[in-house]
Amino acid sequence: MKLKILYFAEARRIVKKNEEYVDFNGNTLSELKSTIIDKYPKVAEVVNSSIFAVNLQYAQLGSALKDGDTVAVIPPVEGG
Amino acid sequence: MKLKILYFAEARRIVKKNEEYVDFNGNTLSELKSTIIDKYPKVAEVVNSSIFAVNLQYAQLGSALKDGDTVAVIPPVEGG
Amino acid sequence: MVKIQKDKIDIQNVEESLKRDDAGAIVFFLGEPRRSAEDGKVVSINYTAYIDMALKEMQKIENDAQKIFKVKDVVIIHRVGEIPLKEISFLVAVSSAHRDEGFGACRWIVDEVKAKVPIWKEIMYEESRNS
Amino acid sequence: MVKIQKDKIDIQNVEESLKRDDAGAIVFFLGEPRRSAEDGKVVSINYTAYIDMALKEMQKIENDAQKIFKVKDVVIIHRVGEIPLKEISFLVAVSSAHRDEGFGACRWIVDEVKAKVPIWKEIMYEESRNS
Repeated sequence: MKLKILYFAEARRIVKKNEEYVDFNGNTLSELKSTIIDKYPKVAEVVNSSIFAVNLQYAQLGSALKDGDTVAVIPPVEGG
Repeated sequence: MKLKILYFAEARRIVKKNEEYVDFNGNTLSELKSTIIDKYPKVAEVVNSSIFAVNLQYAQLGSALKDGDTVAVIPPVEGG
Repeated sequence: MVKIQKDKIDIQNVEESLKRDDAGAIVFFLGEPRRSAEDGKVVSINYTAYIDMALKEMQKIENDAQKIFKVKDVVIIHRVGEIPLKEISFLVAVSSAHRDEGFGACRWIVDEVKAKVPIWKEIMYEESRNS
Repeated sequence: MVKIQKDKIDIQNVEESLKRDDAGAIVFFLGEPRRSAEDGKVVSINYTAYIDMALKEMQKIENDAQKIFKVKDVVIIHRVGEIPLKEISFLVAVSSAHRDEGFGACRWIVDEVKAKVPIWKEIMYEESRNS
């Protein structure tokens, strides 16, 4: 399936891109997380402390992904 | 002794004056309170629910007064 | 800073006066005359004060708040005179390093002013206007 | 009303928008970048956001606050971009009939926004300016 991945804050600074499209062969958010860490080993720490949103909704790691989903890597938020 | 008495809010509306000077023969605030009620029977209810300030300080009924004091009759406050 | 005034309260002005490099939070309370169902046709509220003593009590409350909550700056303003509905009659503003003490102090000051400062209101109804 | 903006926040404007006959209390929280001793020479904070989602989360918080606290109007504004010290980066304003629910809701909203809305800050130091 084709997914769009969005990077924010520290994840963006390490990966050095705001977003990218990926071909993903797994099923769950958890598998996608591993894929990201494999691709960018330096981002592992940030990704491990991040939560994820799928199509603008916070999502659990067990969630199933589907073609066309937009997945955001959300490091600990710091608004205010 | 000569005292200055200030009236506020409901007390002012009943007594129909903002302030007055009185010759007072007693000693304590409690006695002054009775003097005021004797002079203006209609203000009794308001004076009984009021507190008093002597020279800008809240004061107990037992406080002794002295010549030249300014006594304020302070009905329940309603600021804000 | 404590003040009793007839003029409208300029909150932008108050906010500017509170800004400090080391303050991260400002909490404001604004009180306005309120029209509630049981009140009937309220058009305004007329506030009177024992001004000298009100200022003294307000200053005491400011000092106590600074001691208790360790906040940075405090502004307390109360208006007197006839205040139409929707205009601010009472303002408390507190700047602090963190929001905890800001919220705590602002709430405490509002309660203290309402309980202790010699200010009174007289509700002006639509009828009383025409009489 | 929720908003994410680059422009300065006009609190007078926000206050006007909240006025209602039946509201007696308005509580504001204003957050500003803070210079603390341990931070060194902070000159500004650069805020970034996942804007679409931040707006959605802010709207959810507003709706929840209205349900939980029965307040009248809520305004939540967060700025993005580089914010100098002493400028407001974050505003929450709540109008309500009484001060209890106003203070409760404002505090709750501030905490929720800080915990849940995807906004991040990068502290800009004096050196990083020149590098």
